[in-house]
Amino acid sequence: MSVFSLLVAQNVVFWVIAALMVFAALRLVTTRNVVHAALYLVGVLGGVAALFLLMGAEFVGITQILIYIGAVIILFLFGIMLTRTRIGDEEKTDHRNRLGAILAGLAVAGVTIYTVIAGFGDAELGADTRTTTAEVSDSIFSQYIIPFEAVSVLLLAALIGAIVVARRE
Amino acid sequence: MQDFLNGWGLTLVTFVPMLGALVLLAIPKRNEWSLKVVALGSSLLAALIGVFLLSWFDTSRAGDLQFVVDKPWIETINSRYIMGIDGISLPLILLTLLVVPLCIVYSFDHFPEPRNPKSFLTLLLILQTGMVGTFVAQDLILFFVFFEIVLLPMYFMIGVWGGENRRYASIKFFLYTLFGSALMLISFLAMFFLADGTLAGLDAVRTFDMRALSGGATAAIARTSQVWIFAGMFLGFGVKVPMFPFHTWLPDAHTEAPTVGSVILAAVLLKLGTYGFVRVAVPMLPEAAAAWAPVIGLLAVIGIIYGALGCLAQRDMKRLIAFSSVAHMGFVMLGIATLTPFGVNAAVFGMVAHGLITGMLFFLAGSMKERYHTLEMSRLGGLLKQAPRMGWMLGFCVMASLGLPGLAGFWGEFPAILASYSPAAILHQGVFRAYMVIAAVGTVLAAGYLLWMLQKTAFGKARKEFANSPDIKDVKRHEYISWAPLLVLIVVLGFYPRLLHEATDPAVRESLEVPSIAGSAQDCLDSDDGWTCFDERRTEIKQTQGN
Amino acid sequence: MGLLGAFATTPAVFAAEAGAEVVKAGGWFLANAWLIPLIPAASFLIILLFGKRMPRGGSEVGITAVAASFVLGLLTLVQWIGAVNAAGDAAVSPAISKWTWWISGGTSFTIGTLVDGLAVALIFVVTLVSLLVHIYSTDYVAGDVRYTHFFAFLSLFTASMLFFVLSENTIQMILGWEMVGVCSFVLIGHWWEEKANSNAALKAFLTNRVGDIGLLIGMAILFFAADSFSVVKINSLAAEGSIAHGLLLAASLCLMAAVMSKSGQFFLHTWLPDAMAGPTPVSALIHAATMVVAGVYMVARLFAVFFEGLAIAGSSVNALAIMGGITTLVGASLAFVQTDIKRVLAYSTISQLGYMVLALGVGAWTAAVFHLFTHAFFKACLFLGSGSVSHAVHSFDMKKDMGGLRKHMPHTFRTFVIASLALAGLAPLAGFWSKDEILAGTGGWGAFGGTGGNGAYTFVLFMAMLTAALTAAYMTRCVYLTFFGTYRGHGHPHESGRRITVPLWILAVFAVGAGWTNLPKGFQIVPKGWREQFGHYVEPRAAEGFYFPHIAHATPSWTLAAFSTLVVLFGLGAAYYYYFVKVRALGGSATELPNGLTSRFRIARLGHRLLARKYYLDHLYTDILAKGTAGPVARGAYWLNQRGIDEVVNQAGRKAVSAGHVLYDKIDQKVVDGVVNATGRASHGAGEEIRRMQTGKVQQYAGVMFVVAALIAVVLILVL
Amino acid sequence: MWLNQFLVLSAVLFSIGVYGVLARRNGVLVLMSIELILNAVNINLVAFGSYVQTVVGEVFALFVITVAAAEVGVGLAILLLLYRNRRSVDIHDVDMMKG
Repeated sequence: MSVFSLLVAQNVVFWVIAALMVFAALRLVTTRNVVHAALYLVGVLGGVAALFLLMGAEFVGITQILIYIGAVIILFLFGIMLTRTRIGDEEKTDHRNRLGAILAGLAVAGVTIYTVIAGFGDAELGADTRTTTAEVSDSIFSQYIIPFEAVSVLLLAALIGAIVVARRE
Repeated sequence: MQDFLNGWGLTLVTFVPMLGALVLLAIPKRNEWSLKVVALGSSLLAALIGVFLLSWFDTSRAGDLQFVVDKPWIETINSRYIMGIDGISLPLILLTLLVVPLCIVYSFDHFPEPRNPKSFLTLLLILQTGMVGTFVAQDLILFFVFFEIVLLPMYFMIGVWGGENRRYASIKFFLYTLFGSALMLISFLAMFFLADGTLAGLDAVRTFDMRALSGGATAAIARTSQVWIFAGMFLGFGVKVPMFPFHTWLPDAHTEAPTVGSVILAAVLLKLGTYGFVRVAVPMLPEAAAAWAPVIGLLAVIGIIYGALGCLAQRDMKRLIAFSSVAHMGFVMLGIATLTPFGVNAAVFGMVAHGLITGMLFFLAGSMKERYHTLEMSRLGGLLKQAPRMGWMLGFCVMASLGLPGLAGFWGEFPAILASYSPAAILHQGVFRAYMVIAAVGTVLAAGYLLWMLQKTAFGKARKEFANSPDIKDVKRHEYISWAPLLVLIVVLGFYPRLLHEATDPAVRESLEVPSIAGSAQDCLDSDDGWTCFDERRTEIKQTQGN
Repeated sequence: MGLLGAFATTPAVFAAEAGAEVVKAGGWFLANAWLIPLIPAASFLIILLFGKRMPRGGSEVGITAVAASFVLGLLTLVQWIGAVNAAGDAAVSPAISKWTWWISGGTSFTIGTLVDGLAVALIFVVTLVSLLVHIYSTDYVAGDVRYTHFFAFLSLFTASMLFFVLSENTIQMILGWEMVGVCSFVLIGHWWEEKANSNAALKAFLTNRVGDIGLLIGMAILFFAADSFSVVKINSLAAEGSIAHGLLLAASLCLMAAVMSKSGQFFLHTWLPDAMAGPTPVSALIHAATMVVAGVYMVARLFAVFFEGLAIAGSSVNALAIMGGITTLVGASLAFVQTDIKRVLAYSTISQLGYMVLALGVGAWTAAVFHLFTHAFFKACLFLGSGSVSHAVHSFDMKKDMGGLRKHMPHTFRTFVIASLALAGLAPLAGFWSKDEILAGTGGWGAFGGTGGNGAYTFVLFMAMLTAALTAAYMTRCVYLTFFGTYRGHGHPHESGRRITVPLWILAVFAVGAGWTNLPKGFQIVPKGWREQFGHYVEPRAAEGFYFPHIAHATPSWTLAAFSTLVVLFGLGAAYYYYFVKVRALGGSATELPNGLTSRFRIARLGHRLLARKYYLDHLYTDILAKGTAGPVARGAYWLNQRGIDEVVNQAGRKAVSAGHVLYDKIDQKVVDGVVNATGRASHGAGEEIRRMQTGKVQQYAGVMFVVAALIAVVLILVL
Repeated sequence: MWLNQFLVLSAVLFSIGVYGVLARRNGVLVLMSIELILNAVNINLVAFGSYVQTVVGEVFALFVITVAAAEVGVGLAILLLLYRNRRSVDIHDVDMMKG
């Protein structure tokens, strides 16, 4: 199997995943069913995880699956249930006038897409972009130890904050 | 000692007030006396350290940065902790170090409602750190941080201790200046990406180092880009100055702010904008400055006339003084717009003079409000009868403000007019001469509104409603203490302008020099065919870059 | 080198271009003339700080200081005369001491003194009149609430005026110019409790500020043209033609605006009569003898600029001469209709200032300075005399409260009459000599057999002659109304004390004798050494590369002198006939003829019947000349003055205020501010506007944020 | 593989997220859209990290994931509180910040 064909295979995988992600994302922001939306979100997040793996970032990909699909989505589902949002189609999920939102979205899309195309028109990823978990952990626990600690404190604060906010009197 | 001078001296001056503020936070609210003493002490300490440090300032090389400290700070964006002062920052730092203690003395026993001395003094001290920091910072990010630190204390000062319309005024002040500084930050970033630090002798290409950026690192940027970048800074600094038509926050902020807030706003805060022009915008982008100069000049003279006419329409004394700031800062901007050392010198002088004089006028207005409980000019009158010393001081400040020779105001105003007769050669002479005439007309209007104000408030007999008011007393002790230095300085600078020019002149010339491997910007500004000169300079630099 | 090292440089006595014919004037007093203004300045501070605690309220300090300055000035004068004598026929360069004051952008500003004949003459006038006014004031303002303050500012004024006179460079001139303006403001408004007084003070200051525009711009032009602020440098460059004529013209026109306001020239003169709201000694010192001549002095100082800029030589008309000519006529005719004695004198001052400017305009430099010199004495005497009168009758109104005072106030009366005759220009009093030299200087008198002059300014000569007649007439009227007839006021007037009469007499002596310092060349009765002494010591000899232009001198002629005397006598006689004969015949308390001008004028309009009248001359003199001038013409002119020019001034002020209102209310508050608060007009006050902007809808904020971020990105893309 | 593939995809997802944040009224859906935006950013981080051959991009992505988790936790807690007080999670009704 030549490197070239590997690249082609990778590309095919990429485009399939990308198409699925865009579809899921679009449905996510248009569907009226909140639970469906959560499921579409699972699709997008899974796609992102796949992309990470495709780019050789295995640890991040796994973490993505664990944290997002394992925890965040569950959190969302709990949220949906606790707030007793109607499971099933709902009338008032969107604003009546979405033109502004569409324009804003298009504006952002236009600018960012133009920028990346103009900026990295023919940049290619290297053949071997894999990074091992060991490299990541080395980096986190040496160079980025302080941000790491900060994030830990942040998580703790968020935990306490969420409890305090949501606690019944 | 060397360590103090060239190491942590400036840092100490900048952050001592901040430390004072932290100490204040630890003192309980009810210990008012210790709160005041600590606040006054820390601002005085900063002033003392500052004066001690600056007494080592070498005026014979006032054009160079002195007391430089240069330490790594945010390495990822190559932003460094650089501080240092030259002859332009020197007078402004001294002004700040002087005004803040005076303000604390002034409010020592009368904090504006709703009192709360703890928060008031804390904010004042944070404000001082921000102001001094802005004047000493030599790295754009550091500069920006200090520039923004100033905003919040002032916002609260107006919003909490202000007059009736304080919420409106404070929000307007905040949004206006924030808007300006957002654009300014973008300009800084753009310059970061476009400039080439190696041209100014740095190792890194991208840099926020102000010394490098005003030392030729920007010379290779295309003219269009320069003009756009300048536009961002123009808005950022122009709002702060404030230049017509970005001035509308000023009268509101001044009218509503407590006396001390107004004084600091007039004496120092407005100077941040003009200082930005002199320190950042013009030396870093001399070419764009030349392109913008006619616009700046135009807005400046419009501001002069417009501010003066605005003054004539006021009924409130404080608002009138506020509007007069628009006119006075117009002279400062006109000086800068000429792009000649002479004009910029005038501008720097104008900044200091305006700080002293208008600050003093706001003090007086505040004290009058305390006595009369109104500043409605149609209700005032006879101040000279009821409080003769105060009336005299008002008359004196009015004379100083209208640019009387022999007092500080004149040396900001007249040289600016003189300079616009012959601006840098690259600029259109006729246009600037027209500006000169308009500015000269502005001096008449200035005399008009100021004397009118004086007549309304000080001359004549005391009004019936205030004739027997027990509140109306002559100047009190704390007022003497806080005013005397300003009054003395107005006279001293008026008679002895050299005191300031000794320091500013070399620095101003240095700042306009902007050297590069292909000749200095000053040469291009001074040449009749300046644009071609700039183009050739750029081409030459690009060639060396290519190699 | 520290911040405080400015005066470390030693004063250098400056030498002008060392040509063969130029010698340097030296001497301690000439080099240290800076002491002369410094002493009164110190006195100002002392009086201000300690005056109230002194036994005489600070006046003693003021008098001592001015006396010291006077003595120093005299010594300087003596030394200058010595220097000129020593030089023989060579030109004497002025003694200049200067120090670098400050440096900005490579331009150094100096401060120093320039002493030459002109400066010395002015110092003499200023210190002498100031000293007499100081002495006079100790009586005049005795018991005033702000006695100390009054003397403090008299001192400051004296200092500023001397500083101005000794200016070495144009910056110093501007400084002095403004300082005297402020002192004038403060002293006019001395009794600021009355609105009218503070209004007058404001008007004076603002009108002067208008002229200052011209001063600032003119000086700026000169600075860049000569690349120097130095008076000598500017003058020499202008005189040798190194500065483009266009620039000189522009500069001199701009400076003329300044002269117009400071020296009360038509049409910025209206502040001067109002300035009479100030105490009388102030009027005498500031608004007659010294400050108002600052404009004249400036023209004389920078004469090369004007001489070349306006092309005075070889022309027959120029802006300066016309301005002076119109002013002198307007002032003289307006003096007729005043009932306030000080206003008569104020208009007279305007008229005489016009005379001086006219003289400068025709290039009669020495004559102008000489007239400035003599005028200071007799006009100060007149003002102080009027003050003495008002001190006695507590009023300035000639028609209501005066009359018949010659018996009650003999000293005042005599000095007043002497000064009036001097002003009218009767030989051999001071005014005659100076006025006559001006007339001669116009060079427009070919018919009288004179020679010389810079051009043929015939029209100007005509105006000057007319003014001479008018001057004689209105002063006669003034003297009659004040001192003759019967007393119409209240109480019993009595002569003022000696502190008032002694200065009056001293001034009267000068009003007689000051003219003898410059007897004309053709005046053969006196020995040669007595002739043209003033001109000899004051006027710089023109030399190559020198700071003075080559002006042509006129030779006075007996015919012209005789004719001008006739003109004066004619004016005097007409007025005398009208007042002393016709009006007096109606009784001591009459002030004007009762049968009004309207009936007479109808007759005059009918024309032919006029010839048949018995009193043909009477009609001519009284109705058409005296009354006609005092009546419709002067009234019309006065109306024009008050309603026209003055109204323009007032209206300009009012319009500026209303423009300010429109701008502020309509544009600033609505448009400019509105753009900021664009989200909606305020319905519940301004606070509501911002409130509306804050909808509180998080998503709207977010939307705005995204859009703005995108826009900023677009800008960045475009820039980078 | 082109770097741009990832970047453009990320930009598209980001914009869709922006649309969602602005157009949705249901608070839970808004939070989901925010997740979308954060993930788009993560793609960028990792893609650039691979492009310049460094591990930093991944490290930052990890941080972002962590912060996102915290954000969802707090955000849902706020929504819960809101629901308890107002019986609705409609963001349109939330204008307590109105001055």
